Amino acid sequence: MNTPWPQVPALVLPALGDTAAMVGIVMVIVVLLGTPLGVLLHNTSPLGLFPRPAVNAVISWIANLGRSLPFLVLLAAVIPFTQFVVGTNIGIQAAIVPMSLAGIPFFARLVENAIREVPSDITNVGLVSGGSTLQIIRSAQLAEALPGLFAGFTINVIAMIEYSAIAGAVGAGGIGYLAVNYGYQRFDGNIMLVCVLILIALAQSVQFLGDRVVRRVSGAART
Amino acid sequence: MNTPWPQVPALVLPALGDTAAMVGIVMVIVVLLGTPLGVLLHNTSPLGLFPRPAVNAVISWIANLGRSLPFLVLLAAVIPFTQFVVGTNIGIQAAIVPMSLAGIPFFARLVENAIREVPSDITNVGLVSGGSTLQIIRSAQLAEALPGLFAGFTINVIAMIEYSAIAGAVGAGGIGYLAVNYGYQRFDGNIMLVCVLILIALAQSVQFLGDRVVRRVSGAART
Amino acid sequence: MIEISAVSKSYGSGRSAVTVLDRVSLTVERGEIAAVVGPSGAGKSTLAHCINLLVTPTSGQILVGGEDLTRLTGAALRTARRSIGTVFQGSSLLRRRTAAQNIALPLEYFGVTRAGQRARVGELLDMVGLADRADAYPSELSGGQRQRIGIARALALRPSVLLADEATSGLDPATTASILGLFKRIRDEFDLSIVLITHEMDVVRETADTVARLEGGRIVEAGSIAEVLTNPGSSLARELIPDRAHLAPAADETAWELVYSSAQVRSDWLLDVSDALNTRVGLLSATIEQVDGTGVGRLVVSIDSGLADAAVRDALSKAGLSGNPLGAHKRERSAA
Amino acid sequence: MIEISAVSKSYGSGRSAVTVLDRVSLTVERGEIAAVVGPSGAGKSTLAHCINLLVTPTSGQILVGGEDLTRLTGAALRTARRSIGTVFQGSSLLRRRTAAQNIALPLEYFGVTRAGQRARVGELLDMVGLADRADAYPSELSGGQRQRIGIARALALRPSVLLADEATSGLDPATTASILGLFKRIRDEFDLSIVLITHEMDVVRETADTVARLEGGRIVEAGSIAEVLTNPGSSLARELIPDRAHLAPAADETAWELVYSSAQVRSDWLLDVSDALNTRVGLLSATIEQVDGTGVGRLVVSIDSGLADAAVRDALSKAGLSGNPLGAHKRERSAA
Amino acid sequence: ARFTVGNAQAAGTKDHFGTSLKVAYLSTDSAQQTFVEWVAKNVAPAHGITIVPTGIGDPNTLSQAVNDGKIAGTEYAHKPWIDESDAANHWKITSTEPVFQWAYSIYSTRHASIKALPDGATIGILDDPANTAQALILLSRAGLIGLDPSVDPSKSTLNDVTKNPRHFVLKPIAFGSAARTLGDFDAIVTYNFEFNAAGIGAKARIYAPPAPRVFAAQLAIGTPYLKDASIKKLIETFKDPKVAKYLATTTDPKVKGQLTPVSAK
Ligand SMILES: Nc1ncnc2c1ncn2[C@@H]1O[C@H](COP(=O)(O)OP(=O)(O)OP(=O)(O)O)[C@@H](O)[C@H]1O
Ligand SMILES: Nc1ncnc2c1ncn2[C@@H]1O[C@H](COP(=O)(O)OP(=O)(O)OP(=O)(O)O)[C@@H](O)[C@H]1O
Ligand SMILES: [Mg+2]
Ligand SMILES: [Mg+2]
Repeated sequence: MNTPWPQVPALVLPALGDTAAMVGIVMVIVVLLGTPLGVLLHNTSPLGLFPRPAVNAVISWIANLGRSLPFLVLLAAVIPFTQFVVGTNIGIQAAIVPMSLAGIPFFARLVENAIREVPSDITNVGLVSGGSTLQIIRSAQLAEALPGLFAGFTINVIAMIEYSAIAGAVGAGGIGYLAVNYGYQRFDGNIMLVCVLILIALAQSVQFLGDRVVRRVSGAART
Repeated sequence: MNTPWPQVPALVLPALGDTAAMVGIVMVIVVLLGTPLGVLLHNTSPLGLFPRPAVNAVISWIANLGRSLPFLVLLAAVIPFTQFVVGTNIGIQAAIVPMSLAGIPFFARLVENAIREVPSDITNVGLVSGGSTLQIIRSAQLAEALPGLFAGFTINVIAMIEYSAIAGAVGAGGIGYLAVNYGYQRFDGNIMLVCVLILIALAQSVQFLGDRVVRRVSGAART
Repeated sequence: MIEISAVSKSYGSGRSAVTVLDRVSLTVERGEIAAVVGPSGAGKSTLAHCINLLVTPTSGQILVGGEDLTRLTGAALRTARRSIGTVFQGSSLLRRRTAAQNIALPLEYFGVTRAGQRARVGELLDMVGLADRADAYPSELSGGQRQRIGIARALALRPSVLLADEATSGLDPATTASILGLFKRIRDEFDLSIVLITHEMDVVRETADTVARLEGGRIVEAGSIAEVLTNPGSSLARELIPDRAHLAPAADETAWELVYSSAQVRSDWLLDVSDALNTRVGLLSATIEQVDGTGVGRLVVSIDSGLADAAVRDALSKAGLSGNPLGAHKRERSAA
Repeated sequence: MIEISAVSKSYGSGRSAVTVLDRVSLTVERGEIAAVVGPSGAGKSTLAHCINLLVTPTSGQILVGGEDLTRLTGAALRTARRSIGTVFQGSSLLRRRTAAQNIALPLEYFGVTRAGQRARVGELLDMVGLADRADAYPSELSGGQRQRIGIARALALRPSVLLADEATSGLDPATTASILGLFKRIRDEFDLSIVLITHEMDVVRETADTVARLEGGRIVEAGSIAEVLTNPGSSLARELIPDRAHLAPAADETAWELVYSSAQVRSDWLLDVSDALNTRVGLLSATIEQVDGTGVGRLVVSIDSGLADAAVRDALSKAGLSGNPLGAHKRERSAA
Repeated sequence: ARFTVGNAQAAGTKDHFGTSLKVAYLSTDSAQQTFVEWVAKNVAPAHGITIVPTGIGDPNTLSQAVNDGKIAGTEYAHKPWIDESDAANHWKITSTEPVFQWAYSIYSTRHASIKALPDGATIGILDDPANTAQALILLSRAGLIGLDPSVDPSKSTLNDVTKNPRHFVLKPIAFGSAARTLGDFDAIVTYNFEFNAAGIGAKARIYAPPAPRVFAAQLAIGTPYLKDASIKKLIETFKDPKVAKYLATTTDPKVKGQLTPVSAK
């Protein structure tokens, strides 16, 4: 029951749009909330700018929550929250909530890892230069960890495309779900092939762009 | 239709064992193969020890393949390969193949990111100390990036627990799948609760141990 | 301006504790350049880091401008830190910022406008002679260039205290001289207190007002430069005016080591001594210099072996010098 | 041993290209200690990195032990590199290895047994005076301690060529002397060729056999130390024996700057000159030293203003010195 | 583009499975699990075989295992799906015998009956082809829509809806999400078990006709093994009248109202 080729674009193009919308919106949320969470994770740790073991334990615990549940279980578990936030449990809006909840802690860990590698010499420069904690975080920690952050961002985008395939279950659609649904459940080789090719192309482009940015940022500025 | 509490351990304990087996075996494979892949990714790049743009493009492309497909699609697509490698398509063995295929490139990217942050001064020390490429990779790149590698490992273990929930569908079971199956599809609150608690505990322990190792490795050795 | 009283710092605890600073007390006045010298690992950098509070002392008190920094937090601590410029041993630049952006960092933190930053950074780049390297990244700079960027950054906010940890080691003599000139100029203009940690004794002699020697975490000698240098028994003086390889005396002569031990040595003392002993005193090696208007010096001279040591000492002492025969052990080079 | 011929190195390309080394040629013989000096950013480190091939020259050739390193690859290059010890400007230690493990790195690479490593590392730690810090991590070491670990690492494989890029800047005088003593000892024992990049002129005078001055990527002056120092016109000599702040001459006297311009200056030349001119020559500042058996010196003396310049020059020249009156411009301190 | 391994070499062996037969159920469905376990315990011994109930979560993996002779048989799928997947994957799996019927209904929490469904109501239907068809048949039997008569109803798709007088919006949803998203739809057409498990009972069931026979669950066997003696016994086991009686009379809440005896049409 392979879909005739002429019908493929009509199925695939909107799905591509859905994926772009989902991943795009989610990544904005993930970066906006995951970055501060990662910064807190690092800086409340014994190696950070303001070590607070208790706070660190709590934040770390919360961050792990989002990552420890299988996405489908998370999606089901947060339905009341999703309903509360976006007023519906189906469609792209409904997918964005659990995707963000899974993506934020994931990105937070990547941010934590990236800024942990900034030598303490550098934060010391920030301190003696009279920077406030926020200023030091911005200019000494985040800015110096930029290649690591971009690389983490790339990894995160690709993981979110993966999640969007699962989130398709709540009617959010998207190219990943199309691949699973048509390719896997409907045995429609054509659609599957197209979806897989698009997914690969998507991942390659994200990685390619990510790599270019990373190299650009780390290029001249290497020690 | 909640499973009575006394029956819960009989369901959960074997599942826990399955998860441990799956994730354990997969992580061994992932570390063994993902590390060299990540090392190659970094060192064939313009910032690496032996820049080879063409080789880098090819490796990067292959590494992205494994990450770009939704896991369920990957799992289906590699069935012949799985059959070839482990001689079956069901059970833990069958889950290990697609999980490794997804996990290896994921870890490779984390390895690449970690060793990119090693200052080139350090690899220069390796070069002038007369190290072979392999020796420099081992003692200057990997050893110096140890905290980043352990942190990446932690992230990877947690991601693999997530994948095991999906791979459970091929009859491999596991605690994540139990959560999805009983929690999501069968609405069995008791089992779901127990599974979720175990998954959280698992993620917390992995993270806790990971963090301790990371801090131990980076502790005294910080600049 | 900086009052350090009985500051100690230990790392680790219990049995494995290492005491890096041991009840160090030191005062640096407003407008004073205080050199801190001492062997590698003596605790000099640790002391500097106690002043800017990168390291919290285990005990003791440090007042900067009359304020106890350990009691400050948040904005107050930030303000206090802004009045302390720090040049790190080993520059520590942000690697993803250009030279100019590195210098601008404290200005940015302080909230200086873009235009204000540009102007001040331009000035500072000129001061350290790196106007042409403004847009280079640290990895594109030479070691000495990086160091100078670190110096410019420390001066950006016109601090009232400057901690210079080996700020000029690794700079060539001409650049060193220009940086030290800069330090003295801003000291004179802004009444800056400078803690100058260095291993270059020329720098100490030429720049510092006082000097303290740290050894194994304790201050073993301290005083004004001229005081120290004219004290014949001072081992710090010996370090400040190092031994030089001297020529061999003639067969019938003995090498004597002399030091200026008075502030009133006449410039023609050599003729005086020669006349008094009725011999020809020869110069085998010499370091003579004016420090704060006073002549200081250490020399090795050759004196007729036939003369009684006491007579020689007497003649020298009359001229304001003290001396001792080097005896049999002639040294080819004084390196060891 | 090291033959550098017409080596150039540029960064960037086209219009934005910067030439950092410009047709540099230099030969360092077996057993020779060759100092390379020059202002910050002159290209000294780049030159060192061309020798160990961390930087590939844009053009020119470098032979080490007769071999062109740029033609080597793989194991052969590795072997060649093992015969070149490099001390980096800024130490560069592996931060997750202890001091001892950092020193052991080249030994490990070479395949020395555990026991062999332990023994050699122990020796090297003793040589640099850090036996008690063997198990400290770089972050627990002082700047100078880190530097000494870098030196020990460079010597671990008993190289036949040593590139020491500011190996002793940041070390106190006593430690510097002991490290230089070590360099000379192994030079004598193993016929080591040493390229000594430094800004410390004392180090050059006391340690090096030859010296080359790099400026803007070119060698502007070079020669053996004694040659350079007794050349009155040499600006390198002026740098090697720096100006000192001198005392003010009396009202009826003029300050003259003198340099030893011959290898045969008698030690009692001051008396000779005083006698010849029938006046009392006074010492206002002086640096006199023995280098390779020759006396070298730069002084400022006071001479009666009534004497004709020509007469003074004549008397000086007879004594083997050359001199010029400093005239009206008296300098308080010579820092600027 | 999936291909098949393992089938040929297995086929040569007579009585490939012996007397201990793995019978798979879809592990996401507790009714099936209960049913197979009941058959294994109460019917199989009398037919001289041992049934080992085996839960597998993924339909394709399960079918692949049946095709490869790793599993003796299943009862989790209906004939249209088996035929479709056979064709797509070059599997050789035969539907031998209808075993039971899944109750399939229209649910709503917003409206009390199908009559009350407003003009333009949004109705959720399962998004895989066979279940889409089943929902369409159900909706047309209820007179809510009309289907193209020239198309085999068991293969009908959304394109075959010719009459839709009340302008319903038919929205595909994923298997497993019905109970969680019921509030977002005017009605959902799907298997009863999707709601029973979630505790949504008869109250929300606004239309419950007998399920179409064509969608009855089939005992599916790997074609090469059909002639095995043990497989014959397996087929006999499921044909046993005790099985139909159990389905009709059981009070086990895991089965009742979800699995029913095979329909007449
Ligand atoms: N990657 C690069 N791109 C552009 N210019 C560079 C680069 N690396 C170094 N330079 C420039 O090359 C010149 C020589 O640098 P080098 O490190 O060799 O100087 P140096 O003589 O060792 O100075 P120092 O005494 O300060 O260590 C400097 O002006 C430096 O700014
Ligand atoms: N974290 C630490 N743990 C243990 N010992 C330390 C630590 N940090 C520094 N030390 C030790 O403290 C001593 C003083 O170090 P410091 O850096 O203050 O020396 P310094 O006088 O600046 O030496 P240098 O001239 O070599 O820079 C050294 O012996 C060093 O090994
Ligand atoms: Mg120090
Ligand atoms: Mg240099």
